[in-house]
Amino acid sequence: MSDQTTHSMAGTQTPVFDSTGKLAAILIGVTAVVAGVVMGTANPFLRGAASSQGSQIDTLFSLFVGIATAIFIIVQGFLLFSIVRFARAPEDEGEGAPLRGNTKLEIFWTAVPALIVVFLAIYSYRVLADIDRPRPDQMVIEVTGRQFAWEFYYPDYDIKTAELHIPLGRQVLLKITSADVNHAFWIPQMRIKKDAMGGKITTANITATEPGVYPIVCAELCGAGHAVMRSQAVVEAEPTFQTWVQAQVGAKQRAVAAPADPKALGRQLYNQYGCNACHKLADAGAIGLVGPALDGIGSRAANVVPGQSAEEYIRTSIVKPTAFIVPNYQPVMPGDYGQRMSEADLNALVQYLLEQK
Amino acid sequence: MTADTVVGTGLVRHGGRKFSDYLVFNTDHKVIGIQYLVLAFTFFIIGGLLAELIRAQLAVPNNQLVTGSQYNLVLTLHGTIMIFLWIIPAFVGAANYVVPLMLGANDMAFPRLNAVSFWLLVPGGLLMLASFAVGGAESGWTAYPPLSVTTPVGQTLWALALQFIGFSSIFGAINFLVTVFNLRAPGMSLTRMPLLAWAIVATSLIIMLGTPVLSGALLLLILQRLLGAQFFTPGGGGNPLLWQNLFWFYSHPAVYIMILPGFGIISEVLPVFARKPIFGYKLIAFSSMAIAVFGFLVWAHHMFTSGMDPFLRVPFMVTSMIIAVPTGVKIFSWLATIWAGKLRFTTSMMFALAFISMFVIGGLSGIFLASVPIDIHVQDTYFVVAHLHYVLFGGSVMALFAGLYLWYPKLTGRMLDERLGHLHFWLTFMGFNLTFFPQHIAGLQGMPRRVYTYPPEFWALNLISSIGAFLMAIAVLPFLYNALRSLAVGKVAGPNPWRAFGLEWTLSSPPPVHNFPTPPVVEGDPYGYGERPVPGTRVVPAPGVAGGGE
Amino acid sequence: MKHVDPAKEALQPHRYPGVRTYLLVFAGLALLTLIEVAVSYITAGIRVPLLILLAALKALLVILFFMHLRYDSRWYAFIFFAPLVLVIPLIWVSLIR
Amino acid sequence: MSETTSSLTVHGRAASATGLDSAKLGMWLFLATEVMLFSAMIAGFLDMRGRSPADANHVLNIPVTAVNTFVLICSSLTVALSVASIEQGNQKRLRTFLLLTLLFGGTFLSVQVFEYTKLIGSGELTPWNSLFGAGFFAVTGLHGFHVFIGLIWCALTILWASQGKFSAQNFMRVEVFGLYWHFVDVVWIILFVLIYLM
Ligand code: HEA
Ligand code: HEA
Ligand code: HEC
Ligand code: CUA
Ligand SMILES: [Cu+2]
Repeated sequence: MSDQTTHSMAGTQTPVFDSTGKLAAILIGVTAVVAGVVMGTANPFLRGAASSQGSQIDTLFSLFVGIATAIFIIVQGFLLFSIVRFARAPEDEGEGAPLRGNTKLEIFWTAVPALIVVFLAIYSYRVLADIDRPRPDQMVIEVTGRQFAWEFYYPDYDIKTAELHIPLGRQVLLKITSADVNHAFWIPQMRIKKDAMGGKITTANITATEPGVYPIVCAELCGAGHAVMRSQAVVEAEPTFQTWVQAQVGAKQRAVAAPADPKALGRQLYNQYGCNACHKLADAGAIGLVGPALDGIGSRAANVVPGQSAEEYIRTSIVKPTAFIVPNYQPVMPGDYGQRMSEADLNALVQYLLEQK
Repeated sequence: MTADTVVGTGLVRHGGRKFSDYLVFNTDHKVIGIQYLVLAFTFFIIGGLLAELIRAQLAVPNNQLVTGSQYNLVLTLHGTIMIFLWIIPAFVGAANYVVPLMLGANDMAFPRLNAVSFWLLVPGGLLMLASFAVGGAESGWTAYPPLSVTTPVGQTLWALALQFIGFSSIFGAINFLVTVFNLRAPGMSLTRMPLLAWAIVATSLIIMLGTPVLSGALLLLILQRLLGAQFFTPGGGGNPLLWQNLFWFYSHPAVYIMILPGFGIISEVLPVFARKPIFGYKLIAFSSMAIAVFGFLVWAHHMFTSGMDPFLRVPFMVTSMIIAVPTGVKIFSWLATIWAGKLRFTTSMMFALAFISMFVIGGLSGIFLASVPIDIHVQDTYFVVAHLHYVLFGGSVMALFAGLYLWYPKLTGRMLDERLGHLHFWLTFMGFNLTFFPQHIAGLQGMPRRVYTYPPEFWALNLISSIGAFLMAIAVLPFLYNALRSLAVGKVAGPNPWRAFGLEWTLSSPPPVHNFPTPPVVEGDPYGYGERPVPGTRVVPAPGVAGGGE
Repeated sequence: MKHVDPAKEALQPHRYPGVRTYLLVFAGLALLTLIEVAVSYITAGIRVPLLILLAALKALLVILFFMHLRYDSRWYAFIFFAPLVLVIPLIWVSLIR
Repeated sequence: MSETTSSLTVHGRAASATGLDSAKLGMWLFLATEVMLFSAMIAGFLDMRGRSPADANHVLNIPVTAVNTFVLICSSLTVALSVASIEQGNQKRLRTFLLLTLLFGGTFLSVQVFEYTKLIGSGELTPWNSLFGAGFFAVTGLHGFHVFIGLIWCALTILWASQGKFSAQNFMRVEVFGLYWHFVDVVWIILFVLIYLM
């Protein structure tokens, strides 16, 4: 190596911070600020929240989008500028400027992100405290997740449903739990999500601000039917909500007294026990995909298992699903319907399915 | 240089190595390094094919390609394989090969333990494949109980596989730490160490302190599954959150296990192709250690929507956001490193530059996630999937490729074809953004993760994503072809094809079996571009400019 | 048998404690165990902190004397005790309901 | 156990840039990982303990376990003495003390196995009938497994000792084994209080 110590280290030395570099730095800075403000204000990604908590989260999110856009532009801007400006000329075998550091610069880019981050944390904390704050007129709804359906219980009215109805503008306190594995209750349009866990009650506040029908989604992997564990939230004005409540209460009383319309009762049970989560059935408006579609089950049930009548087959399929596994399907149907259903409900459901010709 | 390199037709012999040496228990760190890399890459392809299956199923709504439980199995194995059998072992393999060379050591501190670490990975990988074959590991790579105690027997094999992989990691980490501390060549002071060595120290510390906690959690999971102990199930009085705490106590630091070596590699690649010293050496080294320490104090940011005590969310939000500071220091130092350099856009450099660009997107979405109110909305959605691929693919995988293109000549004695390299790069880069950028939006608009089907409104975003995934798979082909073909017909590299500093480049390519016959002389850190001449290379004097020299 | 390199000799300061110290430590450990069992029958509130203190004392005796941490390089002590800093948040957070 | 570069110079170069012995450094690093493992298990155990009735550990036999704890402490002493012996180059006492260690360690483990069979056999405490039982068997079982590994290691060390592999200048393997053994003792010291006495 000693014979090579004499040659030069650099070809044409690259200027470290000339006027072009300065201009670029200023341009990148200005673009970053402008783009940050524009993106933060416009926020094309998340808008139109249907709850007051959601609106606050969206505002916070917009702030993050603005700051992230600015940082993004700064990094990509300097990267691109360097790529264009400092590309090596093909014949240039020299070295770049031997810069090893700059204390002021390094303090600067340690301190500024630190400040930004502290600001973001404080702002986030305030939003969090706000969306967690209970209002005195809260209405409590108990939510239970189970593989693979949601169940809602209104303690004020003693009614149980498979669909969530909430009055517009009134804060609702959801008390969420699970009957089996973990689930997560999520209404995307309201930006609210909370895990459902067995042996534990978690809570979330929702104040709906827009009437409408919004999907309820399970967001925690809970087994084969996780993707179809969905329901919906209906937001309606207080009077409409009260009418709905009365209808539910009435339906419940009628069902106890005498089953009025067996078909309607069947539909209700089908959705109440979460069959809809897994079995498509046009008559009940169900779209589940986990199990076989039950359209026409009444006509084919007699021919599935030799020696079993249609009624026996359907009843066994519900009470002891593993007795016969339909080809190409997984044995994931819950095995505890026998315990969970009253004899009357079971009979009504079997009759209802037998009608599906 | 020593004439270990056998040049001629066919393969460049690896410093006197036979092909069969790579198939058996061998204690040479260079052999073990390549064993790791080949095994890991095999699993990358397996994990990648599983990903393609995921994207095929999700290309259209209501697709019937796989069932719900098959889908869960595929996504669990995809996540687990990519993390535990691709990224982690691939980095270990690369470091195994180059770090002892960079330090001027003749091998790792415990050569036999090193081989044991590798060979523990083999049963781990086989058990993982077995769990796929029998089915049942269907609860995601995070394996939350109670679901993970109700799933069929494959879940137990999955947990056992992770135990093996964990032991492999722990022994490897101890080995790296002792190697870096004790086997440095004379003159190689701590501040002359390559930054990759610093990164490996930080990584090994995390593995050492984190992985045992995962082992403990897995032990409990296995005992619950086999003995019916009720650790995690509320029915028996147990606590599902216990698993989440133990799992994330390991698995958040584990994401830094998967990125710190990448940071180290980038710090090696940029100076070589920018022809400049690394900017801010000490702060980069220090920030790796800071990330290692802080990384242990943020784990509950994965549990913001769980049943954890709500007041804990705030401290964990703050610590999570603080990680942006040391990470930002690295990003800005790298930008300063290429500033005023003489950039050569080799494939290695392209991947390194893309790393900076893509990792920042993933890091920024991480900051969104760290904010509790935002996370309440996006947790367990495709926004998280987008985040994790931007940091893991845009970060870790890009860094790995940058390193592979840099050191391939050292490992094999042959150059890779640069045209194919650029093809690989551009296909990957485009496919990657096409696949994962739309997922941010899908998540924000209401698409949860780990679903085998979705409402039709998300069709467009998912179709783009699936097309991108298809491009990414195609991108792997030129790389595979290039890597295999160049073994035989690539241009002979010579000891130092990139005119780089670093002790590894003072040896023949591939290096002799015993690395350094005489202890190397360490003149300074390996970033002296423009300050000292690169040993063993001839620099054409350029007219009219006074140079440094020694 | 490998020939022992003199350079390696220098690595090992042979300043370990003698048999007498070991026996004293042993006696201390035995005594503390007795005290622990006695304390475990107390019902007052200080029982738990007292027990933890006694256990920590015993552990320290073993670590400092039997494991020579008192006589060896500070690095070993750092390696061994530093993880305990992480253990505190781990246990604390796991126990919060 | 494996031959480490620490017990010799590497290709004519001093083995250590820090002056610390590689094998010993490696062992301490390994013990740090064990600290984390047992801490995780203890965190889990304390959680389960908190969810169990306050008197869940009343089925455990304190006097017997106290004696067993004493036995393990004895084994720690003998290991320490075996290191002290070889430090003086006394091969015979090295072997004697290691054998005593094997004996004490074996006794400890036997008593533990006996306790297990009794608890499970009588159904008083099993891993599946109570949360406390689950935690108890997981944590003490993991510790017992460590004792078991220690016994094998101890037997190997005795074998090496009888082959004359150690001397007053070269006994790092004995010392490293000792570190492991003492650590397992330390773990028990903690567990005894947490599980049996609290
Ligand atoms: C390589 C792996 C890797 C890396 C490096 C990171 C880095 C980060 N991650 Fe990520 N993360 C994952 C892998 C990784 N993550 C994975 C796999 C998951 C999903 C797990 C699962 O399956 O559930 C996940 C999930 C995840 C979550 C949970 C989401 C949820 O489930 O709800 C959170 C929440 O806080 C988070 C945060 C962060 C943060 C704050 C960082 C930070 O370290 C990022 C820091 C970097 C930057 C910020 C960019 C550079 C900095 C600057 C340019 C300076 C200026 C910047 C500012 C001032 C902001 N991550
Ligand atoms: C380093 C980690 C890593 C990497 C590299 C990848 C790579 C990819 N990942 Fe994945 N991914 C994870 C880690 C990773 N992933 C994790 C941790 C999860 C979470 C899991 C969970 O929720 O539990 C996840 C989840 C995940 C999901 C979400 C699933 C869900 O939630 O439902 C999706 C969906 O699109 C996806 C897609 C992809 C794609 C398209 C790639 C592509 O990059 C793949 C590129 C393709 C190839 C590499 C194929 C190459 C093969 C060939 C070309 C064939 C050649 C053939 C022969 C030689 C025989 N990944
Ligand atoms: C977890 C999802 C799931 C839920 C919830 C579920 N099932 Fe099923 N069901 C399945 C699957 C999967 C099969 C096919 C495999 C089998 O036979 O077990 C099936 C099969 C059946 C069959 C036989 C279908 C045929 O085509 O032969 C009937 C009838 C049935 N279910 C009725 C019901 C009823 C009624 C309910 C609600 C009380 C219900 N299921 C709830 C998943 C579910
Ligand atoms: Cu319930 Cu997912
Ligand atoms: Cu994390």
